[in-house]
Amino acid sequence: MDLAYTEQQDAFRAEVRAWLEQNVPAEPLPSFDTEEGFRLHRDWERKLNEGRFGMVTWPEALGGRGCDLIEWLIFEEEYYRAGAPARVNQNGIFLLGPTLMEYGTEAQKARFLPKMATGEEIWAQGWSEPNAGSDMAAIRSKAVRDGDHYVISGQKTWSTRAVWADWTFGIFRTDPESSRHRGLTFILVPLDAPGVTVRPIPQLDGLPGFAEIFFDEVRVPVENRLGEEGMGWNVAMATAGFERGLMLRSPARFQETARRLVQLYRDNRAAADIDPTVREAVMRAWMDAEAYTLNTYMTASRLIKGGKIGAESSTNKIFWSELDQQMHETALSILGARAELKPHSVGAEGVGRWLDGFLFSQAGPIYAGTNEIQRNIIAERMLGMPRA
Amino acid sequence: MDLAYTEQQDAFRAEVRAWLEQNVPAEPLPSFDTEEGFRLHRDWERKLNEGRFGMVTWPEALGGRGCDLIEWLIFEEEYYRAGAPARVNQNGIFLLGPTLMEYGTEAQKARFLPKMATGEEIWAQGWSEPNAGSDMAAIRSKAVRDGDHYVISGQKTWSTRAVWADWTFGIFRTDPESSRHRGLTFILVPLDAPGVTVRPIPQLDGLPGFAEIFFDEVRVPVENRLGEEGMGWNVAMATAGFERGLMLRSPARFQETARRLVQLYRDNRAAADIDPTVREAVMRAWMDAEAYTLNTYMTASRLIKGGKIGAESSTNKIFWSELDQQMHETALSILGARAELKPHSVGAEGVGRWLDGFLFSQAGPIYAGTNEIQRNIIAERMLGMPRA
Amino acid sequence: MDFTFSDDQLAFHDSVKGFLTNEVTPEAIRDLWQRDGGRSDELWGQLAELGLTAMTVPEQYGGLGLDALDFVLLAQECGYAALPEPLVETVMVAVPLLAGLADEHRQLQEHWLSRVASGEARLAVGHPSNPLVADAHIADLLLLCHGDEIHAVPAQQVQLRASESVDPSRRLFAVDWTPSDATRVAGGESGRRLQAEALDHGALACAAQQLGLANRMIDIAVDYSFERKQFGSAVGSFQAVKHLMANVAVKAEFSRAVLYRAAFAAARGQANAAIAASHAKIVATEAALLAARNGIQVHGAMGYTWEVDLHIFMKRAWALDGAWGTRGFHKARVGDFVFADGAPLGAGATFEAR
Amino acid sequence: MDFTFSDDQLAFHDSVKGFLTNEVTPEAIRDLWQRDGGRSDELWGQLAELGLTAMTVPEQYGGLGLDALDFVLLAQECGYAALPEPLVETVMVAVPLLAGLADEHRQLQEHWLSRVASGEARLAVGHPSNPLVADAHIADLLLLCHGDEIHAVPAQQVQLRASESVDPSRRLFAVDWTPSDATRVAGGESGRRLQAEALDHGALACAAQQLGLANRMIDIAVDYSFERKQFGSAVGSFQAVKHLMANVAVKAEFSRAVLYRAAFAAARGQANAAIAASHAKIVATEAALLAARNGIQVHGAMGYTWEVDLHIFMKRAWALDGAWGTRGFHKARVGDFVFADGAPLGAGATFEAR
Repeated sequence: MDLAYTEQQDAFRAEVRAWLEQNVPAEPLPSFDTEEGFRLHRDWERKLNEGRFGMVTWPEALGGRGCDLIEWLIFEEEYYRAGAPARVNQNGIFLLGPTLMEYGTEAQKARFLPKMATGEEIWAQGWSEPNAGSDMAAIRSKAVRDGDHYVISGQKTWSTRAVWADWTFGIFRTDPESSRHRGLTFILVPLDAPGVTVRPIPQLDGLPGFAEIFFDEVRVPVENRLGEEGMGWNVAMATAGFERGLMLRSPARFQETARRLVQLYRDNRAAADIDPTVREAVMRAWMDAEAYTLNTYMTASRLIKGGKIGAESSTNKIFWSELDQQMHETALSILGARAELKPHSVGAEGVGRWLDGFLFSQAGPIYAGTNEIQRNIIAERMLGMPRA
Repeated sequence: MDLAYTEQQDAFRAEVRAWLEQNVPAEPLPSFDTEEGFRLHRDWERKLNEGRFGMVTWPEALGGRGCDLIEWLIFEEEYYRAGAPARVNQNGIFLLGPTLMEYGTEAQKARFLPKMATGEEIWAQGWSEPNAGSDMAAIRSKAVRDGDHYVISGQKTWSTRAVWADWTFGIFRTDPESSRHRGLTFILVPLDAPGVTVRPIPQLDGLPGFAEIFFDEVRVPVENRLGEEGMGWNVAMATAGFERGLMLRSPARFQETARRLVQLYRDNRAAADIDPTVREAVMRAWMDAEAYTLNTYMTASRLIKGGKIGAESSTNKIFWSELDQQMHETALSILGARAELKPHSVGAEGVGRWLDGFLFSQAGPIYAGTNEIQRNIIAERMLGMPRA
Repeated sequence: MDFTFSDDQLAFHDSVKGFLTNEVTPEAIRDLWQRDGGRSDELWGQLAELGLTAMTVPEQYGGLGLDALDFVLLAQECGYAALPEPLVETVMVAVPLLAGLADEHRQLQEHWLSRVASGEARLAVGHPSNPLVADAHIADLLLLCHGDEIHAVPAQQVQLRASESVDPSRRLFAVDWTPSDATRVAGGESGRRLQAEALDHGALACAAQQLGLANRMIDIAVDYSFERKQFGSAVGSFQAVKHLMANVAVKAEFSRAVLYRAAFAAARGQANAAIAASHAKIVATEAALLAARNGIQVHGAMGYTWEVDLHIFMKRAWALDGAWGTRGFHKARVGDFVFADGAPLGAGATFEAR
Repeated sequence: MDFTFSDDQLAFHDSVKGFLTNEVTPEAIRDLWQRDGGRSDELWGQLAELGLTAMTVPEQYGGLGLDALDFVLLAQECGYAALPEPLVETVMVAVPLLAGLADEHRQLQEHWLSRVASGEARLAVGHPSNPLVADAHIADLLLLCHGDEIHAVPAQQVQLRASESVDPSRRLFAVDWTPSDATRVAGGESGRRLQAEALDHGALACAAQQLGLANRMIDIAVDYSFERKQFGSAVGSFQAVKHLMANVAVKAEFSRAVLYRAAFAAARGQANAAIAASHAKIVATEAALLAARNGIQVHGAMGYTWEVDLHIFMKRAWALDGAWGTRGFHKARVGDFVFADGAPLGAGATFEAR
C-alpha cells in the first residue's frame, strides 16, 4: 500500500489541470436536456477530444491515452474541480464504451469508439421497457433475423438523452420462444433509422431528460450486434456493472458537491446553525464523499492488479445515491425559505443550482436498478442470504 | 374537542398522587426477574390493591374502580411520575384481564380477576412456540379433550415472567386436523400442574426474564377455556391488540424517560454538546413522547365514544419501540465512556439505570410481533396494499 | 377531556372534502398552471359560496366567527387536494391578523373582512419569515410587516416582481412599497404580538396542509403500487415497498394528534400555542417529505416525471417546508422550551389546566 | 498510488485468522468469562508464539519492527473473534507509547519491550479519554497519564478497584497510584504529543475491531437467517430481513477503505493521521452498532438472549463505542478540520503529497 501519487501521475494531473483552465467555458452551459444545451455540450465533447481528453482510458488508436484507472480518477478529479460541463455522451463513453472494449470486434471498436470520443455520435441507453425497469429480464421488444439484418419491433422507455441523441443500445428478444434472461441479444440502433419514433418524457423539472423509443420494424445490419446472438443478457450485465460501479458516478463529483456544501454552510453560518444538525450533516457529507473516494481508489487498485468488480457495485450505487440526496437536502435546509426558488428567479440571488441538483438527486435511488433491487443483490449475492 | 381535565378527573389525579406519595417504596425494588425482586413486586401488587389501585378500569366488584380510559391514563401518569415499581403482573392485568373482560364468563371473571388485582396470582404469557414467534398461527402445542378436561402437550417459549409466575395463558390446537389459525383454543394453565416444566432463558442482562414451558400431558379442567373451543385465534388477537395497543406501553412511561433524558442532558451539558446532534435527539425524545401521549388520548377519546382499535395498534407498536430505543441510545451517547458500566459498579457513580433500559429497549422492536410484521400489517390492512 | 371533533365539524369536513375531490382534481391543477397568474376567480367564488372564506371572519362582519380548530380538518383537505388558491393562509393567517387589529381599525376591518367573507376581496400577508409574498398578485389588500409594524396596503400602492417556485402552484412576489402613517395599522408591542401570532398561525396552516399532502402521496403511491409490475408482480406486493409506505404511515399517524392539539391551542389562545404549532409543523413536514421521497421510490422512474400526478404534491411539500419558519427555526423554539428551567415536562404535563 | 495490501500482509492475516477461528471460539470466550480475571495465560502465550505481541516492538528490542498498517487486518480479525485478551491495545497503543519515549528511557524500553515481545510481560494504558484502565489486573507495567505527564508504574505500585462492563470480556479498573519523579517518563510538550498519539492509535485500534465485529455480526445473523423459520420460510428469505443486513453491509463496506487509510496515515505519521483515525472510528463504530441492532432484529427474541452468540459481539461493539474518544469527540475533531479556513477539501485533496 502506498497512498501517494507517482511523479508521472502528478505530471498527468498538471497537464489536465492546465488544459482545463484554458478551455472550460467561463459560464455554465445550459442543460443538455434542452436543444441548445445539447448542441453546446456536443461542441464541448469535440473540444475535449481535441485535447485528447475524450476518454483517456481508451487506447491511443481509438482516441484515448491508454490511461489506467488511477489516472482516470485523477482526470475526473481535475474535471470536476474545474467545473467542466457534464458529459452529454455518458451513456456512450461510460457504459457502452467499456462494453464495446470487452465484447466488441475490432471492426466495431474502430467504427464506434472514435466517433464516441469526439461526440460526433451521442448515445442514449435503451435499458428499460414498460414493466421492465428494475426487472430487466422482462424485456419484450424483439429483433427478428432477416438475412443480414435484424428487424426490431417494440418499445423502450426511460431512455436518457434519447431526445437528441444519434444512437441507442439495448437488449432485444431474438428467440421468441425464450423467457427471462435467455434468448436476448445486445444491438446498437441508429435513432434516425426508418421506423424509429422518439417520444420525449418531461421529467420533474419539466425538461425532456428521457424519452420513450418506439421501434416499428426497424432494420439494422447484423454488424450492429454486440456479442453473440442470445448472449445479450451477459453483455448487458457487464454494462450495468459499469453503470452502478466505477465509471458513472466518479467520486470527484461528490467531493466537489461536498466542498460546495461546506462553503454554503460557511457562507450562511448564522442561519444554518439555528439547526445544530446541519453542521453534522455537512461534516458527514465530507466524510462520506471521502469514504466513497477512498473506496474507489481501493477498487481501482484491485482492478489494476487483475481483480473483478462483483456485488460491491451494488453497495456503491446505494452509497452514492443516498449521499447525493443527503447533500442536497442539507443544502436546501441551509437555504431555508429560499430553497424552493428556481435559479435566477427574483429573490433567489446566490442560491445557485442546489434546487436543480436536489431534483436530480431524487432519481439516484431509482435508475441503474432501484436501491431496493441493489439491496436484494447485496443480501443474496454478497452475503449469501436465502433467495425468496 | 376539549383538551382539559374535568374537576372530577383532577380530583382522581390528586387522590392517586397522594396515595402513591405515601406508599411508593423509597428505594427501587430489585428486578422482578430475580427471585427476591419477584416476591417484593408481588408484595407491592398486594399493597396497590389495598388502595384499590390494582386495576382501576375494572368494575368495583372485581377489585377495580370502574374508571374510564382517560382516568386510566391519569392513573398511569401519576404511577410513572411517582417512580412506582414496574407491574410484575402486566401479562395478567394488561393482556389477559381485558380479554377476560370481553370473552370470559361471569364465573371466570369472578374466579380470576380479583386474584389478579391482588397479585395473589401472577400470570405469564404463553404466546410463542419455537418457529411460531411473529407467526403465531404456526402453533403446534395441542390440547386433547378428555371428558371435563383438556390434556395439553407441547412447548411454549419466550414466556415472560414464567420463571416465578403462577399461571400462564395461550392458545393450543384442539383440532388435530386443523392448520394455521383454525382449530385453536385459548386455555388458562396453572404452572404448578403436574406435567408442567419451566426452563428459564437468560436474557441479555443474564437474568431469566423469560422461559420455555414444556407441557407433558397436563390436565386442566374445561372451565379454564376462554371463549369457545376452536375460537382461540380470535381471543388471542384481541389480547395481542391490547398488547400492541393502549395498555402495555402507556405514554407516561415514555414521558418520564424523556423527562429524565432532558435532565441527564442538562446535568452533562458541557460533555453532551460536543455532539450537536445530541440536543436535537433529546428534544425529539420529548416531542415524540408528547406525540405518543396526544395520540393515545385521541384514541382513548374515540374508544370512549364507541370506536374500535384497528391496525393503528401496529403504528403504536413501531412508534413506542423505536422511541424507546432512540431515547436510550441518546442517553448512552451522553454518558460516553461511562455508558458501558453496570449500575453501581466502580466508576459508574450517578449513571443510573440507563444501560439496563437500553438493553431492555432492544427487545421492543421484537416482542408483541416484530416491527417488520407490524409494517406488513400497516401496509396491507391500514393502507390496503396488495398481499404478497 | 375529549379529543374528538364534533359532529358538525366532521360533517362540514365531509362536504368540503367532497367538493375538493370533484373540483380540485390534478387535471384542474395542471390547467391552472397554464393560466396567467395561476388562479381561478370561479373557483374562489365557489369556495366563498361554501362559506369557507367567511369561516374565521367575526360574525359582526358577516362571517361565521369560527376558529382554527373548526378549520384544521379543512386545511388538511386543502393540502390533500394541493389546492393552489390561498384559502388556508387567508382563513388561518390573514383574516385573524386583520381581525386582531386594535378597535380603532374597525372601519378597515369591516370594509375588508366583509368582502373577504363574501369572496369579493382577497388578502395577502408579507411576513419576515417569508422572503417573498405569496399570492400578492390577486390580493386586493396586502398586510405587510415592516420592523415591528404592520401596514395595510391596497393593491394599487404596491409594485410586484414575480419569482418562480419549484411548485408551479405557488405564486411568489417581491413587493415594492412605501410604508406611511396612512398604511400603518399596528406597531410596537401589539405589532410584535400580531406578527408572532401570524407566524404561529402560518406554521399551523402549513402543518395541516403537509399532513394532507402526506396522506395524498401515500394514497397515490399505494394506488400506483398495484399498477406498476416488476418481476411479474405488482410492486406493492414486495415487502420493501410495503415498508416504505408503512414508515410514512407511522409518521403521518403520529402527526395527527399533534396537529389537532396545536389547532386547539391556537383556537383557545393557550400559552403553549406557539410550541404546539412548531411541533406540528416539524412532524407534519417530515411526514410529507418522507412521503415524497418514498412515494418517488414506489413509482420508480415514473415518479421522476412530470406526467404522473405525484409531483404536484411533492413540490408543494418541498415548498411549504421553508414557509412560515424553517424546521430549524421551529426545532430551536421547541428546544428552548424543553431545555428551559422549570419546563413542564414528564407524565401529566401535556395539557394546560382549564 | 496503490491501495492494496502486500502478499506478506495478506498471508500473515490468513494464518492469524485461522488461529483465531480455531482457538478463540464463542465457547472459549464463554469459558473465559467464568474464570477469575477473565484472561488466559496459555492463550496469551500462543499469541506471543505467533509473533503477535512482538509486531510493533522495535527490532532492537527483539520485535518485528512493524507498524499499524501491518497490524490493521489482524486487529480487524481480533474484533471478528471478539478476542478478550488485550492484544490490539497492546500492539497498537501500549507498545508504540512505550517505544515513543525519549532516548533517556532506553533501559526501561529494553527491559519491558523485549519481555512484551516474548510474551513474558504485559502492559496497560491509563489515558484521560478512558475513565478506567482496561486489563490493569494482568499488566506488569502500567503507562498512566497524569496531567500532561506519562508515568511508567510497575504493577506492585498500584491498587485496583474492579468495575463491571456490559461486556463480560472487558475488565476495567479504577487505578489508585501516586505519581513520582521515579515513575515519570514524559511531560510537557512530549507528554502531550505522546498522549495525543496514544488517543489516535486507540481510536484506530477500536475502529479496526469494530469493523471486524460488524462483519462477524453480519455473518452470525446471515447464518441464523437460514435457521429461523416464520410463516414456513427461513426469515432470511424475507425482503425486509435481507435489507436489514444489506444496510449493514453497505456501512461496513464503506468503512474499510477509511480504516486502511487511517492505518496508513498512522504508520507514516502523516499530518492527517488524527482526522483519519477519527473518521475511521466514527464509521466503523456506526457499522458495528447497526450490525448489533439489525442483528438482534434478524434473530428475533433469540437475539435478546444470553444463549445465542450474537451478544458476545454486540456487547463488545457497545463497549468500544465509548473507548478512546466518544463519537461526539471524534465528530467534533473532524468538524473542526472540515470547517477550518483553507481546509483541503474537494476533488484531488484526499491524499497527502509524498
